[in-house]
Amino acid sequence: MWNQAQAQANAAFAARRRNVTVDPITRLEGHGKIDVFLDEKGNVERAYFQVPELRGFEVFARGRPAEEMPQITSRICGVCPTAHHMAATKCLDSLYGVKPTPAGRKIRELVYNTFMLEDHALHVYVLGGPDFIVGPEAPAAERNIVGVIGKVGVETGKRVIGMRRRLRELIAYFGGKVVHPVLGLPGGVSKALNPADLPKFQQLAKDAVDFAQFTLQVFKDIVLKNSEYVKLITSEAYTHKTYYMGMVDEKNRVNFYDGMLRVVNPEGKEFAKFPVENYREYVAEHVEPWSYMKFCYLKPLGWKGFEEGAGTSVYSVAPLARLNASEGFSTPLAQAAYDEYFKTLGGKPVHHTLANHYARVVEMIHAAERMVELLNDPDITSPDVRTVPTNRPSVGIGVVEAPRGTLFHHYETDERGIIKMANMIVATQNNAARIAMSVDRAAKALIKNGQVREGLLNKVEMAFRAYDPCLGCATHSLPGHMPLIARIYNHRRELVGEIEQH
Amino acid sequence: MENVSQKKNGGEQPRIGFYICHCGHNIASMVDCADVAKYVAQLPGVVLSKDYKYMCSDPGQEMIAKDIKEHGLNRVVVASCSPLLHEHTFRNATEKGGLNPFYFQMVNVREHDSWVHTNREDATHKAKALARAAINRVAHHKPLETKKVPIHPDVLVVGGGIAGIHAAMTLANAGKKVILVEREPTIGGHMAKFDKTFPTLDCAACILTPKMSEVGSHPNIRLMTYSEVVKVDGYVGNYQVTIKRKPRYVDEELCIGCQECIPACVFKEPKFADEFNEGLGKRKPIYIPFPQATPQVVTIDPKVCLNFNKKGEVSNKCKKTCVEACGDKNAIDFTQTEKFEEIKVGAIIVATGFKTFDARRITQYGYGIYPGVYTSLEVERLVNAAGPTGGHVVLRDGRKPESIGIIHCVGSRDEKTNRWCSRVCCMYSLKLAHLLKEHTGAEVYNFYIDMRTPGKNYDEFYGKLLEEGVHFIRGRVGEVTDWAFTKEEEGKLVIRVEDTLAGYVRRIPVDMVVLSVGLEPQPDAQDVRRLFGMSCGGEGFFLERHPKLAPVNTFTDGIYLAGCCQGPKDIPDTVAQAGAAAAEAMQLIDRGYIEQEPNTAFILQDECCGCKSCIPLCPYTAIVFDESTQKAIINEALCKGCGTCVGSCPSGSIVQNLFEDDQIFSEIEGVLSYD
Amino acid sequence: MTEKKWTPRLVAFFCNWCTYTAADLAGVSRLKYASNVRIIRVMCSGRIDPQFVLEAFAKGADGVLIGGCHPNDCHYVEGNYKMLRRYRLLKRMLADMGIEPDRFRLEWISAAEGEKVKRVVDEMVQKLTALGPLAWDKKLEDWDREVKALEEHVQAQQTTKEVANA
Amino acid sequence: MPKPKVAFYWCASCGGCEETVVDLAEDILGVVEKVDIVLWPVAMDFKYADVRAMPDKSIVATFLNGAIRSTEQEEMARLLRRKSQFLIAYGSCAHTGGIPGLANQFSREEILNFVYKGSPSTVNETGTLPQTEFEEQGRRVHLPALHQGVRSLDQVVEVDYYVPGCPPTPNITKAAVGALLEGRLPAKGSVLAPDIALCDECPRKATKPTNVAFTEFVRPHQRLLDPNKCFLAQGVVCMGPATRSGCGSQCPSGNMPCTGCFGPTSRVKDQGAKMLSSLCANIEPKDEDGIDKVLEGIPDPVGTFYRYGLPKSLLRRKGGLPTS
Repeated sequence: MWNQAQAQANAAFAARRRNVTVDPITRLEGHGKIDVFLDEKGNVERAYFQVPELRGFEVFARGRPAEEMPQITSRICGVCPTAHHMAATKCLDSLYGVKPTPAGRKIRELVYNTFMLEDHALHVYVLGGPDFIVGPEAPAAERNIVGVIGKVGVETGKRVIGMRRRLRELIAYFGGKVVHPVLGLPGGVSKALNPADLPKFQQLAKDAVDFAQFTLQVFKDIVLKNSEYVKLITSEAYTHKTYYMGMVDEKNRVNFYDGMLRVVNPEGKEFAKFPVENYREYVAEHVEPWSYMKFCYLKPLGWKGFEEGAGTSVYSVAPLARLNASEGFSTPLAQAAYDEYFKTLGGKPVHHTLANHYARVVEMIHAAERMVELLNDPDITSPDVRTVPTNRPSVGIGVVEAPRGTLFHHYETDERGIIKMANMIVATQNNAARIAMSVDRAAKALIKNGQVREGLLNKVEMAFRAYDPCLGCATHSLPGHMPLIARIYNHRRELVGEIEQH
Repeated sequence: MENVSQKKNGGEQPRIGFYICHCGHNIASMVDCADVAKYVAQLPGVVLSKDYKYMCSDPGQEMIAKDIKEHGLNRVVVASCSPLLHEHTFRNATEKGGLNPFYFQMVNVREHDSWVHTNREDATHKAKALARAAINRVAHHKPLETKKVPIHPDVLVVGGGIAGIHAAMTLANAGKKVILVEREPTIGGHMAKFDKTFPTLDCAACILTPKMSEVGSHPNIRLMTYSEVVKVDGYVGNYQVTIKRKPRYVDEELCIGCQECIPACVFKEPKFADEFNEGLGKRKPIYIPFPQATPQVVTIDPKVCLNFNKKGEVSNKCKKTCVEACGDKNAIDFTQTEKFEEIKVGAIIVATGFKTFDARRITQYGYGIYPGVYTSLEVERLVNAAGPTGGHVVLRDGRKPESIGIIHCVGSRDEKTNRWCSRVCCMYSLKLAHLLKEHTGAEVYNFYIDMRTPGKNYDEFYGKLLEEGVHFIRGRVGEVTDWAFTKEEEGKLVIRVEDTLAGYVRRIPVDMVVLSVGLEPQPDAQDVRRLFGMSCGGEGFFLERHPKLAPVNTFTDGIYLAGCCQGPKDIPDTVAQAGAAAAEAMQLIDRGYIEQEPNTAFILQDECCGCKSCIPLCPYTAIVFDESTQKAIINEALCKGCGTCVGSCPSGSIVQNLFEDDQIFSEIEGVLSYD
Repeated sequence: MTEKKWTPRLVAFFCNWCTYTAADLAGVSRLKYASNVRIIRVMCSGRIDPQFVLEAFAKGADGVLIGGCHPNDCHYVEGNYKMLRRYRLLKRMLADMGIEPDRFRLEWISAAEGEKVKRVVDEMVQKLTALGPLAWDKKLEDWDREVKALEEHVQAQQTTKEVANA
Repeated sequence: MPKPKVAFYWCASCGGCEETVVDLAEDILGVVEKVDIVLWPVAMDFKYADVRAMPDKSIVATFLNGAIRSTEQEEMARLLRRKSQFLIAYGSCAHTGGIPGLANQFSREEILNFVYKGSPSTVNETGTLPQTEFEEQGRRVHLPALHQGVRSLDQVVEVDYYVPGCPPTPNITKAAVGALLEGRLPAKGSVLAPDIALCDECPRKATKPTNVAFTEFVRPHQRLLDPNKCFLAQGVVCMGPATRSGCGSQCPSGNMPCTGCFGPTSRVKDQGAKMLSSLCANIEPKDEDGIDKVLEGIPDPVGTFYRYGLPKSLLRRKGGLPTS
């Protein structure tokens, strides 16, 4: 303790001489940390992107009854609880070797697509979107939901908020709660859809499709019509050539809830396609001593470091990756948007990180369309929502496409269904290496000859926000949004600067 | 949001007075009382802290009352003996001082400390911890009202032996209504079987039977023979007792006891073992146990009566000559069935007596093997003029015994059977020795371990026997055998014993062996104990509340003990104890009401969520669900204050007076705060 | 206490009718047993709230003993069964929390069994002595030191900051 | 007159509490007008420097969610404590430790060793573990040490009020904010939710019999659950009777039992002990084997009864774990 205080005090004095702002409250929880080291010339030698915390859900899941996992693991992240809830629930199906009833499966899918839509909407309008809608150079205090409302008008603001509310009401209808729902059980769901409530939700689904298309329009008008933004999106600073992974159906079309995993190489050619049960043959996690976040890579290629291009084993997930790894959507409007997307961005695969925003909006359309399909399916109101498992549990693996990418749950239990081992690989971990590369890239681009250009962190954080990184998921510890702190050390390894962004 | 029950009374600051009692040397010898007082003095809220020789003495109690006034105390803690002994004493003292009596807490530093520990430092340390707990606790005490519950004035006496008879008579003569329940067809118990009683040798019948008929005719006594208590509900002052009335197939109201039915029975001769005569005599299926039986009502034994089949159902196979004999009295009623009757009483006296030791258990004494071996009780009947032999002492083979050996302590003072001394055997053995010599002129040998003759004129009686030429051999008999070594032993029973005075083993040949069997608890003592919520001592006799200060009380208020069910004793002691039990019952009833410990539970109505978890937990169905408020409520009148619902309420919405959560929590903290 | 050599702390919850009375009997009979036990009286073992047991451990008890009437002997009919049922699960839960089974015991002791009070207490004290201190209260104190440490650290920081800004 | 300043901040939490604040939906605009939000990392950019620069007690109310597991969180908690008139523990984690508090049954080492070495998808031949200080060609990189165990907010700083729930529901959040703005405040230290257990507002209350005697405990997946009948009446463990109401019994409305996130009532020190007591007392068998058979239905008492409250329970943490 004392030494840290000393270090900080010294840092304070050192920094004041170079009059770089120094923040005395250091290493704030919830910060991603960046340590940038300069060479003699004052150029970036190495930048470390760190995630400073860990909660260890895998360990304290031990001894818990497996059926509690959907509720326990949803607490890994309150931004995407439904993703963890659903992955865990599917993991229980596999654990108990039980097939959900048609209604059970479809309710899950309905809830899941609804969640995808509202979560994407949250990101577009509240978390990541403001960078574009309000503008990356706008004062920080305006780059938020209130700023967005100012830009797009209160009516639109109300529409966004209203739609999210209605979408979340549907989740709450089945899940009891919208944050940390409770519907998931092996073999189906806990609650059926009362036919009397069907029309209400069918109306919602229709409105959702309109809303998604409206959102696409907003994105086109504000972002794509603005050549500055397009330049930014396609700029080198935000471009990385890596592998991409996503879940696809039998026709290689994007599926959020179920299917095989498909990986394409930086040229967009299929590298692998495998059932989720084999994930350990394709995905591995690499440990670096300077971060609590583990870095995923393609196991057959081995860990090649933070490299891109031909020699890389780094892959990426999330909307950008899903679109790259698939060959389209099963629904018409989404398919159309999919084609337009690649046309706009110059063909497959798209390597521009910031294109995630665009891809996200395309996915919103698909999610909404799936809602309509599912709510028009006669099975959806069947009271037969669950098969009671009878098999002896042992091992289960469940995977879904979370808004932020592929999410793996893997449990092993005793014969009573008590967890002996739990392993999770979370969306953002798949992106971790690529995020670290973005940081390094941004730092190198923006720090020259010891001059720390203003807006460094704006730009860096924009890269982050494009991934919509959920470090809460990543280390099963931090919340969805990630404030940043960067420290600059000179070649004598002295702290010369420290910059925060929240 | 803080719940009402957690609030201190009026928010006043506690001003605690602490007193530790030396109890002469009982506490002071093992606990440094002054040191404890010094320690307590500096605890928060303590205004004064004293040690004193005898807190329960008048000066001690007055000191408390005086201090309360002078020092404005509002809480009192006394460290002395067990609260079960003196809690009330000190509550009263607290009340005398003008405080609510429940602003008092007691610390048990005698039974739980000074008497059970050997290291003065540790014992003192423990006393401090216990005191600390009480100081913590008493701060959370609240003023409470004791409930006054009216008492039902009638008394139930269970058991119609001399104890029950005397207790019943005492109460009845004092004007109390008594219900006397006896499971046999007649009252009288063991005493009715005795011939003469030591040391005065007046005949048992002469002193007992008048009392029996008095009981039978007493306006205040309702006699229920051939009946058993099967269920006891309620609590002190208000017991509901269910009594099973076994069918005797004779209407007690109509039968006048003329007994004409007995000779009329289709069985010309008595041929069934007669319980009253210990099976030495015979009776008929319709019988009266003995001439002075009370009530004077015959009984029909369905096990042997021809009018019943094996299953005990009426078969009507019999000519029913008895019914003819009874004629228009119509007393005989084969349709009678088992009946259950519920009575209400305020107090209960348990006088269920004893059972004699089963001599078969000591095989080497040959009872049940050699016809010449008798138990003392059998001999009581043999020497009794009304007995099976009309008072002539003849052996089973009809011979008159010329030599008799009386073996003491059969089933008493014996590691292998019963460890306790049965107290009466020495004396009745002497009595039998006297009677047998008188009846037969035989040589009588007494084989004893120690001769125990405490009691008025007892030892004198022993002296008299010594002069009568009865032989006394000191030593526990090894065996009784018919294996003759010598001529004169042939055809005799040989008693082999080590004469510990002479210092060698002797073989005494006799015609008759009398086994002075000891006294044991009734075989069903455990069931009876549970029935009345009493405790049993290790040997199985019912446990009195306190061996000295409450010898006839049990741990259940309103239930008292009399006679040998509490432990072996002779007739004088039994009668004295029966009187004492009657007096205890009377002082309870004459008070008219009982003060109930206000440790009942109540449900916080605003806080109860109506989960109903508590309702099935109450053994007295005191908790009900109020549909209008959708909450549970406790009927205070039914609540007995066990606190089970309190410990189980998942939202902590039930409070038990005197045992509130925070009172116990503070006590826990107290016992653990060492320093 | 600190310089005094450690001895176990045993907290006992006894029901008024059987076990507490048995402890009185043990006293009247002048039986001698370990002085480590601290008896807390409740009317019935059914009143014993698992919170009491946890509180006792949390406040530094090395062991907790519960005494009630024998089956079928409960003065309140079935209170002792209620406690037995809680005991079965509570014991398992305590094990999950790292408290050895020997530290928590339930015994049926009738009013006549003063001897058993002595036996059970002595046995338990012996076992606790073998197990050594549980000292949950100390553990929590140690653990909370890091909070105190930080408090100081933040104070220290404040001062350095003031210096820095001066 | 200036609008009252309000701050939202999280410590070790999942972000679900922040989502709830966002879920105030339309009302958020209302709130935004009434108050001046000075810190809300999930949706607004601010510099901590600004907060630090504020005079002490200049923030009317800070809603802090998340448990406390490291010095960083403690530092921030202390800063906000100093700057705020009212510090409100918001959500289960801050209130009672939350689900991350279940980690109090394990040691930091167990966690590190599994995550970085044991987990089946980790490839780590060199056995590398994250280092609090790591040096590479003279470049020193620091990571904060993970701390032993999880604490509720009030185990670290003084807390004025609690808003329970995982996450708190919008309605009680609104009520709490309202109470603050209008100064309608109960006694300090109060939990801003009804002090009565969940059954009070549970629509299934009427279906609970008065003579429930458990012959088995059913785990939710083992049987189809009646959507209208009291869970306890179905033999399913429901924490409702031991848990504060105020959530509108959301989980039962999703046809799953309450797991206790609102925490105990003010009259209870240890939610788990109380629920255990009530459930066990109502078991039918009287013999040990029979009782144990029934109790097999509760394989994980700690996880069942302290799902959200282990750090705030009487024992707080498994014994025998390292304390620093």
